[in-house]
Amino acid sequence: MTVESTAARDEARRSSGKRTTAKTPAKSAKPTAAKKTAARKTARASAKASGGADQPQLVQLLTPEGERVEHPEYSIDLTADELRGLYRDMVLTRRFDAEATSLQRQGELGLWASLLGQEAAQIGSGRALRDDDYVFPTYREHGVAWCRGVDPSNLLGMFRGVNNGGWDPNTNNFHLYTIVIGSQALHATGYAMGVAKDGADSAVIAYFGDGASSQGDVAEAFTFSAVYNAPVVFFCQNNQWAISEPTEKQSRVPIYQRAQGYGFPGVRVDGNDVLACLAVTRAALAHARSGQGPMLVEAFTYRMGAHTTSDDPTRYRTDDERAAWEAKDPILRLRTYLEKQGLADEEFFAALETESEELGLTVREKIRTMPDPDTMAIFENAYADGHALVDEERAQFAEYLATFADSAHQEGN
Amino acid sequence: MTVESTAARDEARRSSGKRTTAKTPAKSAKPTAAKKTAARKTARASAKASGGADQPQLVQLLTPEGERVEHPEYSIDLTADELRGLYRDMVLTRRFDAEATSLQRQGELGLWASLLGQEAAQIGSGRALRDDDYVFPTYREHGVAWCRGVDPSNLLGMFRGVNNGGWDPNTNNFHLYTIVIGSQALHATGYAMGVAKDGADSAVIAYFGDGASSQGDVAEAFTFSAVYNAPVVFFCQNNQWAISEPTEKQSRVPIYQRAQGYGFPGVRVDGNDVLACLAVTRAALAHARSGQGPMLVEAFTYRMGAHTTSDDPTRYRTDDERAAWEAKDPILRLRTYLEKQGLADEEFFAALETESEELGLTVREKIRTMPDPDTMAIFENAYADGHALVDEERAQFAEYLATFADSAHQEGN
Amino acid sequence: MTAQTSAQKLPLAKAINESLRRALENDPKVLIMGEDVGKLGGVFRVTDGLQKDFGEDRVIDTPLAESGIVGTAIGLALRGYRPVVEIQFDGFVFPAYDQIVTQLAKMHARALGKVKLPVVIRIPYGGGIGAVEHHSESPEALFAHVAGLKCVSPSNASDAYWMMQQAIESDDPVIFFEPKRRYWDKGEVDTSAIPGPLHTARVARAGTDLTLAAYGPMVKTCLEAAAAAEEEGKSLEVVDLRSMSPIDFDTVQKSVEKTGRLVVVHEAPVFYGSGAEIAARITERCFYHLEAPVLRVGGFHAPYPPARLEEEYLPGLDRVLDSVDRALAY
Amino acid sequence: MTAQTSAQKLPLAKAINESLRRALENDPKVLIMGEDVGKLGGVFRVTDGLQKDFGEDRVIDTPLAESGIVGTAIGLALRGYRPVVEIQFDGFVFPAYDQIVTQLAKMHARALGKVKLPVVIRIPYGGGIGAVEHHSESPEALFAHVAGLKCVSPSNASDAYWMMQQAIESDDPVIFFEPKRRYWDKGEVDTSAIPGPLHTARVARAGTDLTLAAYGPMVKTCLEAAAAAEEEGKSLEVVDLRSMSPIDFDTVQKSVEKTGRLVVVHEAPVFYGSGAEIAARITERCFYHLEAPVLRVGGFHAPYPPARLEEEYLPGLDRVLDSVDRALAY
Ligand SMILES: Cc1ncc(C[n+]2csc(CCOP(=O)(O)OP(=O)(O)O)c2C)c(N)n1
Ligand SMILES: Cc1ncc(C[n+]2csc(CCOP(=O)(O)OP(=O)(O)O)c2C)c(N)n1
Ligand SMILES: [Mg+2]
Ligand SMILES: [Mg+2]
Repeated sequence: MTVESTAARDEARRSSGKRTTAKTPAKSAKPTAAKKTAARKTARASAKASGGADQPQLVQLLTPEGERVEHPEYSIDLTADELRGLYRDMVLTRRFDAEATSLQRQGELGLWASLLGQEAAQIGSGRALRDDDYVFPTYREHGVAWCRGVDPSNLLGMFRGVNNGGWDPNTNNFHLYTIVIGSQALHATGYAMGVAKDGADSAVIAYFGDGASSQGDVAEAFTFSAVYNAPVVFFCQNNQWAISEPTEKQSRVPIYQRAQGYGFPGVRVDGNDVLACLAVTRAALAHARSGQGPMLVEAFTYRMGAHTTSDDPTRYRTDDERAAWEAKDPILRLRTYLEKQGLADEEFFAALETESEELGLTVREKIRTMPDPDTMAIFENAYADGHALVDEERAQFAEYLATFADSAHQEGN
Repeated sequence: MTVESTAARDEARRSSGKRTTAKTPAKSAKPTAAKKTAARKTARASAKASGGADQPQLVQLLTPEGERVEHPEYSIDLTADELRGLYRDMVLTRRFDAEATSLQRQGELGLWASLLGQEAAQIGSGRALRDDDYVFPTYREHGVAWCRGVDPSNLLGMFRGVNNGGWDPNTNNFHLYTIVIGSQALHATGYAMGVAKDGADSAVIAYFGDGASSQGDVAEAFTFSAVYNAPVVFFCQNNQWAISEPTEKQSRVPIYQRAQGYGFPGVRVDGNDVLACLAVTRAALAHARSGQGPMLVEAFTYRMGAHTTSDDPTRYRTDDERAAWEAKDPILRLRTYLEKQGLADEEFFAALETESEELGLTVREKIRTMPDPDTMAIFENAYADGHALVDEERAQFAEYLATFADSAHQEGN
Repeated sequence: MTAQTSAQKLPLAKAINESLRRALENDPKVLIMGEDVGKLGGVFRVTDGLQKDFGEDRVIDTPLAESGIVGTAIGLALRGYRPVVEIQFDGFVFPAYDQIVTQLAKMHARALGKVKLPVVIRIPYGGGIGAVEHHSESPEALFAHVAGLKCVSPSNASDAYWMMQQAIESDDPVIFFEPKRRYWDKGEVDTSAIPGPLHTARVARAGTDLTLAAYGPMVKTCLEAAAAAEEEGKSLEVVDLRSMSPIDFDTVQKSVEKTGRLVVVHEAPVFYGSGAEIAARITERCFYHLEAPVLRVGGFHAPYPPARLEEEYLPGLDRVLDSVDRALAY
Repeated sequence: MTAQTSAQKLPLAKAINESLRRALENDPKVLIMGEDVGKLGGVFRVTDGLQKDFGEDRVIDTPLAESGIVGTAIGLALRGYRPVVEIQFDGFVFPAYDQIVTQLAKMHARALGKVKLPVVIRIPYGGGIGAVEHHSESPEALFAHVAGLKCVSPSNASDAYWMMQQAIESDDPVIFFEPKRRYWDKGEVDTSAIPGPLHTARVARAGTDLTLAAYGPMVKTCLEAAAAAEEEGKSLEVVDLRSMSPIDFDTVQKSVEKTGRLVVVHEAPVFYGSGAEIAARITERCFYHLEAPVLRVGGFHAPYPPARLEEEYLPGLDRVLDSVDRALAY
């Protein structure tokens, strides 16, 4: 359950395993339908109030104070090793993320979209996946990428501006980052339709944000996946902000409830509780695998930082809000639990600290030596089978560039 | 409540009346939230079965056998005059529709989209509207147009190919027919946002079909109307077919349930029961008017005819199905009721028969004398403020046409 | 000669149907998707009988949502399938435009070539069938401008058959514009003939005085114009472009170097249409050969008119010949 | 002279901000809509301070759904409002494309003129700011081809101010392309000067040897090229088109009749781009004046490259001058 355990994988992960409906473990394959909430007869004024006081029950297995609690529907039983693994994943992801943020400040990256605060949602869901499952991320799923074994420095290419996605999606079954909000939900659904056609028992997971829930594409993905009963899990990280817009600008009821209207279950999980995220996502994946179709998981979390390094959140939200969420930090609560239960010692934490620093250094080193693309890369991969005009333009441009080389050459003579 | 009572209206109907939340009648303003149905854990096989046996309870006030029944949430109390008015509306609408179908067969129209079977849904909802309310139809809302007082022959223009919509939307607060599926749901929502901004207490109604419910635009309309609490009623005529596709290809649960996930009420009404459609739509409009935001009404009905005159339903559905629905005919059941209750006599029915025939003749006459548009109409109304290129092309084309006139003229000399 | 035995006279729509059938037979990864493509066989019957023979798993009636259709086709392509998507009418492709332009067109490049997107999008397009609004559009320029897409349009049954085979075999997304008003036109289709490359133009009629360039539905119109012109003693060459992206400029250039004059004909509005691209590039390539400016005949800059006006709106014989005369008058 | 007192030096983005403010003040029916346009003032701060001063009812943060934004703007326009819609970046306009093309553009004609659609769609467009994918597109041809729309793009702060006033006053839908990489360029804005008509071009620099035509961000590039060329003894005239639909061909024609040569410059891919339309039409209008074919400089037929390559991809001084030399060599 560590990045090393998966990073080296090179083969395509497409499973040839056949779907075995009967195999599904009885417990985890039985996610509950979303809590039924009567459609609220909201008067105009109250339509704006939401996301606040009357929050529905979250699935939680680890409180902000680091207490293990039980949930009637979702349970989990992890070894100390596994728990430390999750902790390590979160710490290293956060470290990598911080490194990227500072690399942006130093001009090494043009932009960075930090996942700060969302480590539990990403590691919990990411670690629920099987190798043969397939992931469709947004642009912020650095923690999920980590779980899939994608080399973290590869994630930086697009933010540095050297490419639009620097990894082979099929090596780690981790699709490219998608920037056009919501569109990947349909790709995931189509991919899942293909999985079902193949008779495989893999599942597919589509990540998106609270803002994305408003896009027609996401709704259409709900429709298609329900109608075709596609094995896809929709994982919405509700970090409560879409750049400057709070979730009330996207919905007047909790987002997980959306699923019900499309005929599949939705559940809201504490997105800062890595154990709950793991348990709920596992159940949702099992649901998909066992031929029961899609499920929506809303991980209720918080974007601790700016939307991206270009954003200035002081213009639209208060520090109080952030402070309140700091108390619910996903890493802190697992550390408290590990310490209280004696599941990790000083040595573990110290070693992890060293590993973190090393990761930071490696990433920094890699980015600094990341080569700029060759100019002629402009014309590469526009088409798989070639295109006469591209060939013509490539040749003309090469000729044009050569005139400079020539004149430089002549001047040098 | 007759077409004559509204047809003559010429002024724009925009109400200046201010919204008066308190005024709403206590009973009708209290529509119920949709019946809660636990999200179904449908296995692959059962995902395909729907729309059949396990139908949810419909709101019904008049049974197929013509019996008045009560509903705990929706009630109606109409005078004999009003009941006869509804009957007359349905009969005349059906007559007009039949006339249009036969005009198409005779080559007077290029196409016709018949509403046969959907008269109750359209007349019930159409008669629930106030003059200052605004309607956004699809291409099949001939009965609603009738209620709004749009001259029926005007509806034929676009099917004859002489225009793309032959009426002034603001004369009858009835927008043009919209062909691109689902897009009008957003126009209705925007219009309703404007109504709210104006502080008016009008409501807006958007019609669409079961097929349309899959379009992203309809989902986005749900989102926008919920977030802005816009006074709009979404009226989905589920006629169980989108051309050749049954509703199971659009949703695995009844469509009215969609609303709940967006935070507003949805209700399913017997779409062949004009009384229930009237009562439910009135309640939904009152809901909107009183500042409670959108509501979704699913009128469960049946497309008795072909999708359009171009369609051949024998390719995809059986006669049995149609036969079963003939027993639920919306006109028949009201007639039975009127007769049994002695609310209409032979004279009434005979007079209506005559009126029907006259309507048919008038429409036939009007269509036969409907002039073809002037050739230069191609260039009219492309822009409101003009466009230099259009002017240039218009002039060139006129010149070009003149060369034919000239040569004809010269030959004539 | 086996070629003889496999030749048959088919309407253009049926030729596409046969081509789809062959693709479904040859490659289990080929899928057909769209609204009403199953039992109904599509509103133009282009997919007639395919669901019956290949099952609901391969010939898929989709929900009524074009973005969803193309978006899921992309996902299926990523999984290794080769979806052939039907858009019911030209005017209904726009809800899918975002998926086509920002995802389908760019994903191969985004992935540095690591994934392929062999998706064909079939669009019955153009006017002339007396239809209501949104059923007669010619939006090809809106796709040809977009890098990452290829756009083709057959003008006859044989090309329809073979170009569809080649489009499905292509590893790039292909927008396949089907000239709906020619669906019923019959032509000889030899299913064993080896066709030339997909994106090459074809001289459909040889001539010496002026070149007419067209594709899809307008090729027939141009051939008729050439026949009419012949009676007046003018020899027109007709080039069937077949592909709007890429465009086989070499074939056009060769023709124009011979004739010295070019008129481009398409149904789409002239303003920013494909004729502009052809005019600009051929003028550059043949600057010293052109005896007249390249003229364009096409739709006006106004929404497609109601059916009773489409005869006047669409380029017909007379308008083509008028431009021919204007070009010859230089 | 009152004109003097109302003149001020403003960055282009701020000039639009001031123009929007004035429109909100003058007409209670004007609304601002978009993602993050409220408290944040837009990601480029073009709507900065407007929600604070005009309230949430007039400056509206919308759900994250572009089709919804444009679709509801249409409804608001039907109710009598004049929405000014912001699309956050060029690459995100496509989910709204269907509403723009099939509804916004056609509704006035569909209604035989009975309804008006005074909707402005603001799109910060073009590259040069080192952004990630989808943030540097130049999709203007995809809108200019569509009848029913008007498309404009200012190149400087003063035009930005006035063209926005005029776009909002127009009863037609206007796609307002804002040259995002020039947002921070300052220029004199006289808020009391009476401007010329919205869709007229402007000779930005007079010259005699060759005409450069451009709009939006490329006008500055062309002016720089003209300055550089002057040092080499070449006199280039620069026409700032300002409007891509309609195009003021008269002004271009007049210039080309004088210079005999034309190079069109835009960031968008050349293939099927606006340069094609200009080349085709000007060649027709000036056939006997042109001493060289109209040449085009623009983007390549490949997806917009990652930021580290955009300098090479985008037309810059050198590529413009290379084409100038090629045109002059004829
Ligand atoms: C179609 C589209 N519209 C607008 C944007 C610009 N944009 C980028 S991220 C973002 C907010 C997304 O919010 P959310 O979905 O909640 O995800 P988060 O950033 O919070 O993870 C916006 C508006 C975009 N990328 N795509
Ligand atoms: C965007 C779009 N796609 C496809 C079509 C073609 N089309 C016209 S009607 C129709 C079926 C509509 O079904 P439904 O919404 O149930 O309405 P009904 O016709 O049953 O009243 C289709 C697919 C269209 N008009 N618009
Ligand atoms: Mg968010
Ligand atoms: Mg239907």
